[in-house]
Amino acid sequence: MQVQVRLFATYREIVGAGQLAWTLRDGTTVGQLVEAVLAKYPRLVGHGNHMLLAVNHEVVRPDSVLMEGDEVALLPPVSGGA
Amino acid sequence: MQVQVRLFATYREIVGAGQLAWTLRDGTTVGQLVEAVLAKYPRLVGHGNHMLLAVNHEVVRPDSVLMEGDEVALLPPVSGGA
Amino acid sequence: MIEIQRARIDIKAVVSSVRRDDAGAIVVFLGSVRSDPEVQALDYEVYKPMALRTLTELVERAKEKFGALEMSIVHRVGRVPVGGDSVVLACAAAHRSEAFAACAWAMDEVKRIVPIWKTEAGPRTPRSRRGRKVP
Amino acid sequence: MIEIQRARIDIKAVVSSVRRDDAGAIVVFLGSVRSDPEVQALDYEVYKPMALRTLTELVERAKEKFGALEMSIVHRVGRVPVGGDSVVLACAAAHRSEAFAACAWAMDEVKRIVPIWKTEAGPRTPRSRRGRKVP
Repeated sequence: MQVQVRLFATYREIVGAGQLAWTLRDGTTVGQLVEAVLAKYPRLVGHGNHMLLAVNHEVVRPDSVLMEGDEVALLPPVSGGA
Repeated sequence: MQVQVRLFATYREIVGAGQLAWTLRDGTTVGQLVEAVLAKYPRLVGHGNHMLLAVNHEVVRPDSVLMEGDEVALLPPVSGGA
Repeated sequence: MIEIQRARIDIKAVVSSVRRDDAGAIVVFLGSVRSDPEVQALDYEVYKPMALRTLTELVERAKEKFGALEMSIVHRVGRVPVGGDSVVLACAAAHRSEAFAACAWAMDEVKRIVPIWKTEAGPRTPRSRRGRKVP
Repeated sequence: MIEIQRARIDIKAVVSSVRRDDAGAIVVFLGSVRSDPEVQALDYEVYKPMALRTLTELVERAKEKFGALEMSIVHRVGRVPVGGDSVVLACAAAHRSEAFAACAWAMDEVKRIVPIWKTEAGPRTPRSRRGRKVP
């Protein structure tokens, strides 16, 4: 199955792209996907502890199982406001 | 000596005037003036406990001694805002 | 900006009056006349010179106490209809916690010490209609 | 009113959007870009569908938690210059304590959970001038 991985702010800059199409086996969890992304982009590794994960615009835990077509977002700590 | 007595809101309505010229002996305190005003307008008496006193736009204690030309204000509890 | 006025309050002008380049946060309070079956408007009476003095001192205390950078207070007098703003208070500070604290404190002080009094102006509807109000 | 927009924020429109006849108090928060020798503007990036969803949920929670009657939040994206408002949040409630509490809480939540990120846009002055900054 395929999912879309969205990257923002620092993560987008490190990876050099805001969106990646990622092919996964059925049953893959968000946590497993993140491990695969970190393996491919090792400069993200230092940020892993502060990463928030969202699927289809909702925060999820790493053990959530992904589905075909999901939009997975890797979110750095937010800093809205002024 | 003469002072001006200013009355507001409920007090003004009770007395029927917002300003009274009042003649006093030298050395009269604000508290003594208030007693004289209450004696003349007994319907004010029930309000005496909540009355705030100001002389020349500044809150004072009842033992403040008045001077010629002072503006003494008898203030009901305030209720600004909405 | 400290004003006691009969005219409607220009919110944008009050906000602009507290803007500073070193202020990251502005908190504004608007106090409006709430609708009530018995009330069509509020009439505000003021002891103006004392109110202006009290408001000026209050702003200085807010700056000392909370580190507020600027504060403006505008209060209406005379008749204010339901939905109208009786008071607008704006406070600028470096950070939002100071701006919120100073604005809330100052509004409490306005209601506690500033010589302004309100009285309710009743409805214009005939007395016979007022019996419909549920107690 | 919940908006994520590039355009300047119209404060009066945000305030008007929360007005209700039964609201006696409106508290407005404006977050502005502070001047800093190293910063000329802030660039805001947003994950828009998630931000809109988070803001909508946040407004509902503010209503439940504090009894707020109405709440509007407008956040800018893209470049916001020094002195510009990045965010305007307005909250209407029956009484001022609820309006202050809901507005302050909601602004904390915006900074905690809404997927918006800022980066500093440095000065256009030549690098050689930047050494003047006192450490």
